[in-house]
Amino acid sequence: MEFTIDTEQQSLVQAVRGLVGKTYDSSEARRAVTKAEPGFAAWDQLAEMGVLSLPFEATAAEVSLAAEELGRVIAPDPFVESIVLAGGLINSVGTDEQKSELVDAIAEGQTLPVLAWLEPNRGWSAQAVSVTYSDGKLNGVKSTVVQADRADLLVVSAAVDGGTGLFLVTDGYATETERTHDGSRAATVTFSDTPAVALGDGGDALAALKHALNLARIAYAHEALGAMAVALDITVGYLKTRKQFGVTLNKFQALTFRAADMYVELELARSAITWATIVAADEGSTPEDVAAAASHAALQVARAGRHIALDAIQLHGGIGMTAEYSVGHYASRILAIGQMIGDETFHLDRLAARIDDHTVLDPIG
Amino acid sequence: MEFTIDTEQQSLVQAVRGLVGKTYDSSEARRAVTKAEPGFAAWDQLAEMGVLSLPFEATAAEVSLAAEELGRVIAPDPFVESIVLAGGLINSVGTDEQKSELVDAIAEGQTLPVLAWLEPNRGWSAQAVSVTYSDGKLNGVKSTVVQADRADLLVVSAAVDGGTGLFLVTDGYATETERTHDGSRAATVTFSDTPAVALGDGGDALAALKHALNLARIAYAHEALGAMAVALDITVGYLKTRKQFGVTLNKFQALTFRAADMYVELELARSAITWATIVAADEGSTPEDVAAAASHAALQVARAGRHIALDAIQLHGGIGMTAEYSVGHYASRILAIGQMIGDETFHLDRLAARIDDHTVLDPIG
Amino acid sequence: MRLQLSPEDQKFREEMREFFTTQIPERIRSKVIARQELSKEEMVESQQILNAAGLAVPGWPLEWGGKDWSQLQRHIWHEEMQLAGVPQPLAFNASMVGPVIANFASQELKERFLAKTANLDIWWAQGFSEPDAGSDLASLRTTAVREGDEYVVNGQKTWTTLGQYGDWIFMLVRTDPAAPKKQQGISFLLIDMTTPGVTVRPIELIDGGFEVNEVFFDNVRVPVGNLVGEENAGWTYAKFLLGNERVGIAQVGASQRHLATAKEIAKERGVLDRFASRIVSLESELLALETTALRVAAHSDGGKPHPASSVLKIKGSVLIQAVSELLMDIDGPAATTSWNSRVFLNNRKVSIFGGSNEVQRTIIAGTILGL
Amino acid sequence: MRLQLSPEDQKFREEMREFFTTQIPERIRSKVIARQELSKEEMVESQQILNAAGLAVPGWPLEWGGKDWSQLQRHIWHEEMQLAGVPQPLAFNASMVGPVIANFASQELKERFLAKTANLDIWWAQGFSEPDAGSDLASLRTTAVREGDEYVVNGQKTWTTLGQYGDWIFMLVRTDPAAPKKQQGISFLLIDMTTPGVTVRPIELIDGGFEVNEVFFDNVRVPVGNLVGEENAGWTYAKFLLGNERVGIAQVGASQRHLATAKEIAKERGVLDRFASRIVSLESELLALETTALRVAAHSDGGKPHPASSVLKIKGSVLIQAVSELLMDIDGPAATTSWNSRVFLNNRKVSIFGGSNEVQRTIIAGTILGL
Repeated sequence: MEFTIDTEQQSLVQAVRGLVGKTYDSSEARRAVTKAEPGFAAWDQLAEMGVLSLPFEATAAEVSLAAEELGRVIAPDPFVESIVLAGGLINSVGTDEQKSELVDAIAEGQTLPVLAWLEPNRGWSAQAVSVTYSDGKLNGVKSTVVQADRADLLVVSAAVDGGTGLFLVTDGYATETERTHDGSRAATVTFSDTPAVALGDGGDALAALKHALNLARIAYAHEALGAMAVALDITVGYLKTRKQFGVTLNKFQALTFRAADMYVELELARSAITWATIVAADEGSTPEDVAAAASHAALQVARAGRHIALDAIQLHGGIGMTAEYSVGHYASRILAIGQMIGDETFHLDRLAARIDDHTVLDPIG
Repeated sequence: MEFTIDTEQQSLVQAVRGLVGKTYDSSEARRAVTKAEPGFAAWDQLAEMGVLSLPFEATAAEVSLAAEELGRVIAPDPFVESIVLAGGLINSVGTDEQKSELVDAIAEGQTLPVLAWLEPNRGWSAQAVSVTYSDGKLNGVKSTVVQADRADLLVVSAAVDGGTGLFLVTDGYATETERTHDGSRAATVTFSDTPAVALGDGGDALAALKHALNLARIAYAHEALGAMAVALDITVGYLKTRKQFGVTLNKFQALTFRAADMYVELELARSAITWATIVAADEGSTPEDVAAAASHAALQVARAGRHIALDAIQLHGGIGMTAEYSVGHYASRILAIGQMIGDETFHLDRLAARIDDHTVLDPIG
Repeated sequence: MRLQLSPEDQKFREEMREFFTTQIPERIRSKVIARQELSKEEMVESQQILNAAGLAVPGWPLEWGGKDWSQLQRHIWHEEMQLAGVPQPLAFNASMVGPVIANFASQELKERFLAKTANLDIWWAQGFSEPDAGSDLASLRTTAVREGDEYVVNGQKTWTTLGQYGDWIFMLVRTDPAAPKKQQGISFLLIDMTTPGVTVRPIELIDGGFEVNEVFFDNVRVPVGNLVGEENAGWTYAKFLLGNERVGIAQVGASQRHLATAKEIAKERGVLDRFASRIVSLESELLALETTALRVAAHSDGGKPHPASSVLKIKGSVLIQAVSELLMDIDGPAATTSWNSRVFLNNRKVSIFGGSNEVQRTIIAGTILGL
Repeated sequence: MRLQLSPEDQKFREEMREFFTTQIPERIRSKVIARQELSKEEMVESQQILNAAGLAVPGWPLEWGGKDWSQLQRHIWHEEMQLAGVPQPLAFNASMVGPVIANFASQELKERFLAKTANLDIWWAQGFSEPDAGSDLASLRTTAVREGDEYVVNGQKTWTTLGQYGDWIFMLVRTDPAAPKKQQGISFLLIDMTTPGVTVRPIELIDGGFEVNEVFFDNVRVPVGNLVGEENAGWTYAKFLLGNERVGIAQVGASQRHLATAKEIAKERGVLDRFASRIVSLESELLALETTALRVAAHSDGGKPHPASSVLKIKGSVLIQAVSELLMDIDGPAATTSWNSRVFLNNRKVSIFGGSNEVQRTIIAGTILGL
C-alpha cells in the first residue's frame, strides 16, 4: 500500500504542472482561452508530452496525478472526458483493428473522441434508452455531450436488443451547443438515422461502460481535488493580506476557523480520492471494487468539494463573486465536476445497494 | 393572527414561572427531586394553580405557555405526558360518565393518568399491534411508558377488530421501570389478561389518538423551546464571564458567532412552534392541519433543539459535561423531548406524504 | 390551516393579489418567475404601474406617496408582490435614497427628486462600497473637496448594482479627512451620472452576468445644493438607510415561489420522490422564516429596525441559496449548462452583499446577545 | 478491494488479529463491544495479557518494552485491537507518563516505574487540568514549594479521568511563580496518591457516569526525587506528552465497530432502509478518516507529531459522535431509556477533552495554514 509517489511520478507531476502552468498562468489567461473556440489550449502540448497516452500506457495513478495538475489550474482541456473516458472505452471495448486505428491517433491528439452517454432527464443512468440502434443507424437524443462540436469522433451508447451497445459516429448528427458554467461547452446531440459502426462486437457493453465511467469518476475527483487545494490556498493567501477594520482578515477567528475546517475536509478528501486511485490501479480489483471506490471519491467531491468551493467565495466576500478573480472559476469547476460524476444521492444509493457486502468497511486488505 | 400574548396569558406565564422557579430554583434542586421517587415535585401546586386543568378549560395557547415555562426550568413533572396527552384523550374520547368521573380528578391532581401507546421496535406508529384487546382483557407489551409506576390510571391503545381502541386500566399489569436520561422514569408494561374498560365506545379511536399525540407534540415543542432559550442564555452568560488565555470567552469571535447561530435557530424555532400553537388553538383547523403543524414544530425540536443543546455543551467545555452544572440537563431534556415526539425522518416523511396538498406552503390564511 | 388574518387584512390581501396578477403584464411576471433578467424598460414599466396605483413606495411619508399601512400590511404587500412575480420597486429608489431624501434633505431636494424617484423616472445607483473598504464601509476614501459652490469629487466606488442603468448616484464621500473618527467627516451627496468625469465599468460576475459596476470619479464637479442634510453628517443618514431595509429582507415570497417551481419540475420529470425530503424540509424552514418576518413586523415600531432583522437576513440568504441549489440539483448532469447553475452561482452574493452574514453575526452577537 | 499490505504486514496483521481475538478473554471484549464500562480489574487483566506478550507499549524505547515497528504496524496494532474489542492499554500509562519517564526522567525513576507502568501494576492518573485553566493549560495554579528534600504541594486538579482508580498521579505544578512567562516555572512531578493530603472527589457527568474527578492537594509532601527531569522544565515534557498521542487519536477502529453494530441492529429491527443512507455515509467518512490516519502514519518520522494530527482529532471526534448519534436514533422512542443515549451524551466529551476541537482548529489555522 502506497500513499507516496515515486520519482518517475514526481517528474510527471512537475512536467504537467510546468506545461499547464504556462498555458494557464493566470485566471485571465484561462478566461481568454475559454472565451475563444474551442475553449481549451494545452491539448497539442499535452499530446506531445505523452499525457494523452497515460490511460493507455500507464496506471490509474499516473492518470490521476495528471488530472490533479489539470485541476490545479482548472485547465479546460477535456482530458478526462475525451481521453480517460471515451479513449479508455475504445481501448477496452474496441476490436483490435479499431484500437490500432484509433488509440495512437487519440494519444497523439489527432483524433478527439467524446462519449455521448447522458440522456435528457435520466440522471446518471448508464443504460441507454432514448438513443436506439438498429440496422447500422442511430436515432434519439443525447444530452450534455462535452465538447461535441470539437470532437471528430463520438462514442455513443445506444439501446440494442439485450442491453446497451456502444457505437462510433463521425457524421450525420445535429448538435445544439451551450456554454457550461465552468467555461466548457456541452451539446444536445440528435441522431436521425445517423450511420454508426459498432465499437467492439456491438453487443451489450453496459458493464464496460459503467467501469469506464467509474474510472473517469476517479480521475475527475482528482481534478476536483487539485482545484479544491488551490481554492483553499488562494483563500488562505487572501485572509493573510486583505485588510478590513484596520487589520488583516486572519485576525478574525471566525474566518480562520472556517479555513481550518476547509483544510480538514480537503485532507480527508485527498485521502479517500487517493485511495480510490490505488483501488483503480490495482490489478486485483474487481469492477465492483472500482465502482465502490468511485462512489466514495465522488461523495468527497459532492460534499468537501462544494463546501470548499462555496466557503472560498464567501471568505473572499465581493471579490470572490467576480469573473476577473480566480476563486469563482475554481468553485464553478468543482461544481461542474460534481454534476458530471453524480450527486450525493446517486452515490449514496449506489453504496446503500451494497450495504450488506461487508460488516466493517476497511480500506486495507 | 396573533404572536403577542394578552394580559391574562401574561399573568399565567408569571404565575407558572414563579411556582416552578421556586420548586426548581437551581439545577441542584432539580437533581435532588429527580433522584427521589417519583422524580417530580411541583405537581400539587400546579394542580392548585389550575395549570393541570388548562387542557380542559383553556386553549392550546395557554397549554403551550405553561409548557414553555416548565421547559425553562426543565421541570420533570409530566404535564404534557399525563395532562395534555392522557388527560386530553380522556376528555376527547371518554363517555360523559368517564369524563365527569375523571377529568376533575385529573385536573385536581388526584388521579395521574398516563398513556401507554408506544410498542417495542415500532417507532412512533400510533397503530396498536403488540397489545390486543378482547373480551375485556388486554395482552401484550407497551414500551417507554413515562411515569407508569407513579400513574394510577393507564390509558392503553390496543388492537381491536377494525382498528386501534383505547382502554382504561388500573391494575393487573407488570412494569419494568428504568430511569430516562433526562431524569424521568419510563417503563415497559406487560399486560397478561389484564382487565380493561373501554374508553369511550371501545371502537377504533386511531384518529383521536393521533390528534391527541399531535396536540401533545406541539405542547412538548414549547417545553423544548423554553429549555432551548435558557440553554442559550446560560451559554451567553458563561461566554461573558469565563476567562481563558487572560480574557473572557466572548473575545473569541469563533465562539460568539456560534452563539449568534444558536440565536438564529432559536428565533426561527420560536416562530414555527408558536405558529403551530396558533393552528392548534384555532377552531377552524382540521386534524390534518394540526398534524402538519405538529410536524413543523417537531422538526424544529429535532434540528434547532439538537443544535442548540449540543453547542451549548461544547461552548462550555468541560463544565458543560458535568451533572453538577445545569446545561447538560437542558441538553438531555431537549434530546428526550425529540425522542418522544418523533425524529426528523419521521416528520419529514409525514410532511412528504402531503407534499401535493399545496403549491406554496403559506402560514397566513 | 393558516394564521387567520382579520377580515380587513384578508380583503387587503385579496386586493393586492388581484392588482399584482392582473395589472402587471404577464410577460414581465413570467420572466421574473423563470428567474430571467429583466430589461431596464421592463423594470421601469412595472414600477410605474405600481406607482400610478400608489403601490410603489408605501413606506414613504404620506405626503410623498407613502401609505398609512400596518407593518403586517406592508408584509402582505411585499409577499404578494413576490408570489405574483412582480419585480420589486427598485430598492435604490424606494428603500434607500427615497427615504433618506424624505427624512433628511431640504424641501427643495424633496420636490426636485421624490416624485421622479418613486416613479423611476430617475434610476438611482448606490455609491457606498469601495475597493479597499468592503465590510468596513466607514473607511471609504472617495473625497469631495469644496471649491466655491461645488464639490470636486475624486475616487472610486464598486459593487454598484445595476449602476450601468443609473441616471443619478447617491454617494458617501469624505468631506473632512481630518475628522477624529472615520465615521465622522463623511457626507451624503447626489451626483448626476452624466457629469463629466464619471465613468462606469461593468464587472462580470462568476455566473457570466453583468449586474455590478465600478464607478470612477475624476474631478467630478457637483453643485453644493446636491448635498443631503448637513455636511459631515452622512454616516447618520447611511445608517438610517442601511437599517431601513427591513420589510422583505428575507425574500420569503421569492423563495417560496422558486420552491414551488422546483416541486413542479421534479414532478414533471418523475423525480419528486428523490427530492421530496429536501422540498418539505425547505418548506418547513421557509414557514419558520416567514412567521419570523411576521413576528418582526408585528413588533416593529416607529420605523426603527428590529435587531432581529439580522436573523432574517442570515436565514433568508441561506434559504435563497438552498432553494437555488435544489433547483440546480434537480437538473442533474444537465445542470452544467442550465440557467439554474448560473442562478445558484449568482446567489452566492446574497450572503455577501448588503452586509455579509459575518457582519450580521457580529450584530447579533454584539447588539442582541451582548457578547 | 482494499489497499494491499505487503506480505509481511499482512502476516503481522493476522498475528495481531489472532492474538487479540484468542488471548484476551471474550467476557472482556464483549463488554467493550457493548460499550459497557469495564471494571478496574478487567482493564488490568487485559493490559497484563498484552504486556506479557510485549504488546502493551510498542511505542516505548526498545529497552523498556517497546517495539521496532513501522508506523503502519503501529496503526495496524491499534486498529485490530479496537476492532476486536480489546481495551486499549491505559493511555495515562502507555501513551503519557511512560514515554515522559522513558525520555526525560532519571535512570532511577525509570527503573522504579517503567516496568510497573507497562504492566499496569501502577495505575496512573493525570494531573494537568485545573478549574480555572481549561484550554489554557499553562495558567495552572497548583504550587509545589521546596522545603528541604520535599516539595509541599497545594492546589486542585480536575477532569482527572479514572482518577478514582489511581495509585500515582503525574502532575504539572508551579515551582516558580515569579517566572516571566506562565509556561516557565512549571515542573513535572510524580505523586503517590496515598500520601496524606490527597483527596479525590468523583464528578458525575451528564450521562450519570463517574469517570472524571477533582483531586485536591492540601500540604502534600512529595520527595524531591519524584521530580521528572529538570525543575521548571515541565512544560517541555507536557508538550511532548500531549503531542505523543498520535496513533489511534482518531479512534477509527472503535467507530467502525460501533457502526457495524448499528447496521446489525437496524437490520434486526427491520429499519435498515430508513438508516441506510446515514450508515453508508458514515462508512464513507470513516474510510476517509482511516486512510488519512494511514497517510499521517506513513509520513511521520522520528516520533514527532504530524501537524495533521489535529485533523484526525477533529474528524475522529465528530465521527465518534455521529456514530453514537446514529445508534441512539435507531432506538427511536426507546432511546429515552437506552444505554445508547447515555453513550451519546457521554461522547460529547470527545470534542472537548484532550484539546477541544476549537483548540485543534487554532492549531490548524496557525501551524498548518499560517493564519
